[in-house]
Amino acid sequence: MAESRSLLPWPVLRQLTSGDLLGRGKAVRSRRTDEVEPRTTTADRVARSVCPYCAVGCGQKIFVKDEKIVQIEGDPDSPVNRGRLCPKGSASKNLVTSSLRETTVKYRRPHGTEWEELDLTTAMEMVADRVVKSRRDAWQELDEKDRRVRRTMGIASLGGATLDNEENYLIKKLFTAMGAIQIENQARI
Amino acid sequence: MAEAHPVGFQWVVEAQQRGAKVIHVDPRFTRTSAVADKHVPIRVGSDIAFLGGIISYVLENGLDFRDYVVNYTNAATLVSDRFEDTDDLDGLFSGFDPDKRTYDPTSWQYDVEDGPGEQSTAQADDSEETQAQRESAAGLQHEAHGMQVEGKPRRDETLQHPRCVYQVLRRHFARYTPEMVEQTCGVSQADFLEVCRAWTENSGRERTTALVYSVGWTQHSVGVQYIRTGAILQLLLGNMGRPGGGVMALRGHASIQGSTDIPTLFNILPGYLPMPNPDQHPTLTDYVDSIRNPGSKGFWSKADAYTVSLLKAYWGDAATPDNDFCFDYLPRITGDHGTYRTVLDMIDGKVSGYFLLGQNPAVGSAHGRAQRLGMANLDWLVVRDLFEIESASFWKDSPEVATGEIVPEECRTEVFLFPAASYAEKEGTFTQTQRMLQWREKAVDPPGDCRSELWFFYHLGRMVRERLAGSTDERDRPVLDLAWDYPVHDEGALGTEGAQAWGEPSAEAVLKEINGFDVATGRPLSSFVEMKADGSTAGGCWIYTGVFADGVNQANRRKSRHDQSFVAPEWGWAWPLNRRILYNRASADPEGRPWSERKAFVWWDPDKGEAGEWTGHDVPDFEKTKAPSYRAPEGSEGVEAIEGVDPFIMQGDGKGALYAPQGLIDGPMPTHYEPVESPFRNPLYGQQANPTRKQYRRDDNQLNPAPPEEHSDVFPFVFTTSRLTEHHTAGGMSRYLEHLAELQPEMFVEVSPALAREQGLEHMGWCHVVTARSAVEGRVMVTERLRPLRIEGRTVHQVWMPYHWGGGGLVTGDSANDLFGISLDPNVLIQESKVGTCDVRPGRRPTGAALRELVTDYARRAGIVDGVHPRVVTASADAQARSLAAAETSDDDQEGQ
Amino acid sequence: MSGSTDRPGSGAEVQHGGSPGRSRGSSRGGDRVMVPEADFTSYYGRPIVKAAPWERDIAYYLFTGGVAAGSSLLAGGADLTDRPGLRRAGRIGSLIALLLSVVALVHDLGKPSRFLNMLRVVKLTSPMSVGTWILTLHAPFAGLASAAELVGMLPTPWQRGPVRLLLRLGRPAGLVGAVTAPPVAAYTAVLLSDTATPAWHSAHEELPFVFCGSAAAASGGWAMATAPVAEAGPARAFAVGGAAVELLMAHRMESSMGLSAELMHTGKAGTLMRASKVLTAAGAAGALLGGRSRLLSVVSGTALMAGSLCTRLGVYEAGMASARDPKYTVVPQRERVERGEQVRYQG
Amino acid sequence: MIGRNSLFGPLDPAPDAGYTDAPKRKGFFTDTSVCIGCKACEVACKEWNDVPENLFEMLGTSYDNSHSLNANQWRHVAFIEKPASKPAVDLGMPSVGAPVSEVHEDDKPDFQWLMSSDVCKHCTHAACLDVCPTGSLFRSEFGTVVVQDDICNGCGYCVAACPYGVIDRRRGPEGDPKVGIAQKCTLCYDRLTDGQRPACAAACPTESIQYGDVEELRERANARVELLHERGVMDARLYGNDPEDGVGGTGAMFLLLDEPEVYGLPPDPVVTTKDLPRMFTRAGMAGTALLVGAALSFVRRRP
Repeated sequence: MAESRSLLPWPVLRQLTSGDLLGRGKAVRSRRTDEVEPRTTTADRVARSVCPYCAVGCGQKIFVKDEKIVQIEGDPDSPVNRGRLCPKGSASKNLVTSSLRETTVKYRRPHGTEWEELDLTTAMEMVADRVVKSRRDAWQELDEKDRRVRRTMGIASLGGATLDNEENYLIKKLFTAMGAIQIENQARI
Repeated sequence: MAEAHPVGFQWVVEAQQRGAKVIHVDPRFTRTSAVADKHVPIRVGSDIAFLGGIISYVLENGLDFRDYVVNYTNAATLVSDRFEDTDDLDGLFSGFDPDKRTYDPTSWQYDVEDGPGEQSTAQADDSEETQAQRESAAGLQHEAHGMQVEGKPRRDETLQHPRCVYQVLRRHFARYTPEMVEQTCGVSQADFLEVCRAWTENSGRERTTALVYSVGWTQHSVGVQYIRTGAILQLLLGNMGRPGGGVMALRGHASIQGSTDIPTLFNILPGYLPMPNPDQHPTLTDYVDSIRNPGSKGFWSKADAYTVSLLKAYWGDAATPDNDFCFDYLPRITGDHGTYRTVLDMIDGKVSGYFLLGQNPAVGSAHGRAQRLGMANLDWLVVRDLFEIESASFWKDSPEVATGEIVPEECRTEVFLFPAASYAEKEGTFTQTQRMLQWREKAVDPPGDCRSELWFFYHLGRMVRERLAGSTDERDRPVLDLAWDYPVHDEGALGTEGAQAWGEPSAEAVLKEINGFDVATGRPLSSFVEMKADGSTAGGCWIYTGVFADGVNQANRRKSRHDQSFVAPEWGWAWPLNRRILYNRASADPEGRPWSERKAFVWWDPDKGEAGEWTGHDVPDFEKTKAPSYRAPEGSEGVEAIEGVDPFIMQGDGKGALYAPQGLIDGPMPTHYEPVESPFRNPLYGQQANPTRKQYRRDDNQLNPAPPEEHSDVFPFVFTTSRLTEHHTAGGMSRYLEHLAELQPEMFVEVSPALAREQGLEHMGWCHVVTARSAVEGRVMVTERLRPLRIEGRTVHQVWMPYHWGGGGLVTGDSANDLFGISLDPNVLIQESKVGTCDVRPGRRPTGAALRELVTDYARRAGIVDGVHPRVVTASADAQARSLAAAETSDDDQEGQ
Repeated sequence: MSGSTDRPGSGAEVQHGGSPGRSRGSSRGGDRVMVPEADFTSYYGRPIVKAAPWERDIAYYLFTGGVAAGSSLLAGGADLTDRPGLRRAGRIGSLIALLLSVVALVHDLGKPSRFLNMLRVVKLTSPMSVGTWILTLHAPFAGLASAAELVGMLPTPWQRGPVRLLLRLGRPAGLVGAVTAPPVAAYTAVLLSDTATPAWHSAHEELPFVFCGSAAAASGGWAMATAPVAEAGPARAFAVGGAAVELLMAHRMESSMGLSAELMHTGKAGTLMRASKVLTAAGAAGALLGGRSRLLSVVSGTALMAGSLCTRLGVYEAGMASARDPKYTVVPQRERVERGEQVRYQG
Repeated sequence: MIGRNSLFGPLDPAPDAGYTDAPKRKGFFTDTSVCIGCKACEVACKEWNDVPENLFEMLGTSYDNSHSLNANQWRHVAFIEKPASKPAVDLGMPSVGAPVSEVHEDDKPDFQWLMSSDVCKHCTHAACLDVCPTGSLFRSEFGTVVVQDDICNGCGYCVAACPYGVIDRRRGPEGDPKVGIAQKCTLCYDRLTDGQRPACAAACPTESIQYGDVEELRERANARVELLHERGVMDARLYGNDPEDGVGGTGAMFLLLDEPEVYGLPPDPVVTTKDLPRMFTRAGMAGTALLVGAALSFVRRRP
């Protein structure tokens, strides 16, 4: 605040001395008001990112303070959106800091009626076992017309349009190597 | 566009302020219409009639951009005399095999100099092959491979010859008169002609018109032909490859473009290389030749280099010349393995495990009930998402649990819900709708056990390889020989024991592999031209080569827009080779001069470089030093065959395709077919809907009856769904957020005041919408933004619904996608989920088992009987016979659906 | 964790944002809520200005403030004219009214713990700030006088030491209290009028007189009811004078209120205003005629107080109703615009 | 100091509030002719200022489920569906005729969907600020009007004083730290102190919300309304740009396409402080009358 802060504790005195007799501005400011700073200034760092919602690809700046995301807004340098965002892009902080986000693995046993907790290691082991088993059980060296196909019809996958190219690359590479061909994503719905 | 891509819409508003006229053609008055200069309400599913009418207006009045059309499109090329059009064959093109419901495109081919009819096999596939192509959504590949044209097709530059494409097109659309458009689309002739005038007066040397569509346009049984019609019109008016022109697709997900370039799709490999199938691709050579079709022009000629580089990237040192670079390791597809086929297989119990990676089919895909019943019959399901989406909790709170069709205690599916890292908690690239890759920096670590897909699949692959380590079984070689050792960082950063401690694989390392590198030195390639077929280079996706040029992550460039041109080439990186407008050679005339100063974009500078170079505001989408005057030597092929006046360098003839002799399964030219579910008989000819569409004729996928079948009046209204600005696709990333959910808190159904009065619907009361699949309820929003239309002398009411709701999140409601059945576009197997017929009734829908009774009662009244499915081919028998006569193939092929 | 959490406020009329829930206007079935009545346009019938968030406590404070002010005046006068009974009634009335006033004011605050922030500034443009300082001036003295009165009633042996000092201060404090009482009665009218609430704002010419009259009537009524009949003459006169002023000025106020005047005759406000007229008139008549009888004094005194309370509540309800219905904001302003007489700075 | 126009009339509010070297007055110009009703402003505002949920209920009033500006809604996008046959100006008065556009009947769009993002007006003469008894509402050095929520004791006076019905006392939801306190748009005062643009203006996709110096915005508004008139949009008019209007002109001005009340805005708002001197005078007279009356009551006759 360019103006210097008066030392008088009682605003009424400041009204008399600071040319703000009606107590409209300079005289009535609280200390907190004088020392206010935006989160975008007090942030530790800024990550340059891209909005996860539609395919326009609006540039975003993610402000981080004490390892927590404190603000996400448009990137003014981006030629795509010139710092602007739509309601969904503007709600990105609400998305990543939502209290409804899942943070632990949940497991539903066959015929179960409730979720159960599962630690990450066990879950990964269980999925790896099932992948190997399902792959083998539904393996087709030859199809019904005796054509060599070397594939498994036991594993299917859906998803990719919200994922990164690098992720899609590994997914396609791994599934193809395993012979899983029923691989699809939102591009076809 | 203002609804689902508001920030992209800033450029439309800016253009409007500079005097541009914005026309919005949409069944419903949306937020785009609110700001547009003109809103043209149109009947859902009649877009080809509308655009065909404009094409006819252009051709009848000779308003096409003649220099552009003659030089840059195949307008002058002559078509074989054996081609017969839909007007003569009651809605079919020539060469239709009614049993296999596909075309033999031989009769569509160009009239090539070495005598008509003797097209080489490479050029034409027989109807069995096209049936295989429908099954494997080959259109997606052909579209990118371009047509294969061998030999010199005859041309008539004066465009007078009756068999030149220009005249074939004119005759084809001759019946699309303003009256026909008014009768079919419900658009008044005045409005229609105003659009025609605006479009044509704003195209040519000095001005360009842009055609923008949202991806809903592709969700029709004739979706690909919708886009073809738009492309033909833009080619005729010379708007392709030029600034302010073109056809812009607005995609709904951040990286849908990326997920087809580096496809998690069943029918293609990265870079649009087709997944091999046993019949056409027994060996690597057959595979490569099927793509590049020797003799044709275009950049596909280097398909061998692209394929070998991919195989080297997949299997590294194991891929050697003598084992065809592990070509045999690739699994083969043998038909339709699309998501809808897989879901129906799940219902039949044929699928064991299912991964859902940031997708929510329980409410996001068509025929929600089938999706959920399919998931209920799996061995195991892995869902990776930010929230507990409906696809994860179907077993306890899906509509089918309410109707009793899924009983939790009896549902055997084992479900794993893995928490996923959000976009801000992992680094990597999206590919935006304008083919631009943008790298995202990681802001913070993911919370708790949330991890990225990169982490999950890298470690899953590692664990699977460990489990198969000792195997001597031949089938496990591809997994064990896989090049799968990526550098991992941040070990132990997110946890100390077990999987929590596993590190994150380096996304940059993966992007480098995608970019491609020299195997010996590891030097990143800077263009796909550098790719070799001898195994000396590796590259995960040839069209992305250059994203890591000079070892720099070009996708992470963020030079401020203030410091560069309006094309902003130094922000992110666009494939191919950072060209921002494809085919931008077409922005210059045949001599390489800009069509006009105002619209200059890329042009030939004779004194640049040794003998002149292409230059301009964008990276030229053309060989830099190939002069406009260059003509291909006799018998040349591939890149060398592309002449100085061939801007469309991916096409087999280097020209824009007004007429596509092959590559499209449902015809060389778009023609009006009614949607699969329509209250109207096709006004043009006997063939009611797309004869080559993909159908799944099953009792759990019955369709509403459409003329000529009876009882189509049981579902008298036309309905469509689309997006609200406040929500995102099926709601998985918006219904769980207070700040978005409170903006649109309840599922609603928009009806016109006239329909409200007719059906007794009360504003803000409840109504339910019924189809042969299900019934969904919503609050009634009576609004004048929807208006009844006069079609063929009858009034038709159109109903609109958002499809963002489901059982989970802060705001819940029924999912509109439950209403649609599954019938697919033949070229790319995308479902028709933007148009259907329905009934609308006041009050809330019945709950529990009563819901199924309501739907069954409707099916009964609509004459829907198990085991019986309406005819697909409704053209006259005589027409079918004459069309079949033009087909080359013998008739002993087996029955195919 | 079940998918959907129960949303607070879902279906509830009240918005967390504060203003009263969606006013649907008269939405007819099938027809949208666009233009509720034919005679003016609004945004789905929603309010344009916001009704004050004050609960009824503020209306009660208007009444108790009036009684406190009037009682101080009567007590002061009685002290000067040696009417101990009337003085005691006045001072006690002033004390009770002041205590009730403070309770009502603090209770209505959104953040009662920050009550003292009222003394942070002197805002001449804020009637509430001016009023706070008036009360800060008046209350201690009136309180002191009342304390003196109470102490005076104690058995004599207790009246030693500081208590005697208090007794001596009783008179001067009471006089200062009396002199500072009128602003207490008058400022509350300015407090209501200095808002965008159509009824209150348009009545700013006459409201101070209505409130002062009402204060006189109420405090007179209190004194008539509690003071010995013999000494209550001035109270009766005060009450009758006040009642007369109140009734007269209330009538004239309606003519300057424009469209909002209709609210004084309809709905809750209308009932209250009618009741206040009846009660005040009856009370005044009782004061005029039955000066002798104890019972009549009590009855008419109570009637006068009840009438004053109804006036305050009636004015409160009229104001709230005039804010909630956009008609009272739009129609007068639109008419000004149509006549080309928008309020513009004349230099 | 109490200047000549301190209570009414054109005024530069920051110097009037005691700032010696105040920067240029900042404000909004909202051009509703390019508003696409996307509500990015509503969301960006809530994200930056942690404004909690408001209603969570479908209101059936076109796409507006936010109801109105209030303590939990500092930006509010209005949606008005104007049917084809808009009834003639319906004030029941022999209207002089609102500016009926001369554009030929069928050129006028047959159906209009008006959208406008409403916000606190940051008036030159701010009734809320004037009536605030604790000095919580203050004039910032940028000429904007801001609530100091560490001072406000929730007296609610500002709520009744605002001629536009913007500010309100927050009632919920449970556990929100600012329940009971007056809340409204602060024009992102904290961002302004560091030279940044308010969150809503930064987000607005079509720059319907423009932030800048009020003088410069007034010129831009005039130019824009003239351009629209040239293009036949005769219904375009400015709102709040006139420093001589009832509130001395507003810091947030608008270009509307219909009468203000169609958007829920008052047609001729006046700051209540304009009549305050008159009110105090009348109160003084009434008080004096009371005093005299009391005196007379004692004088007139001995009981």
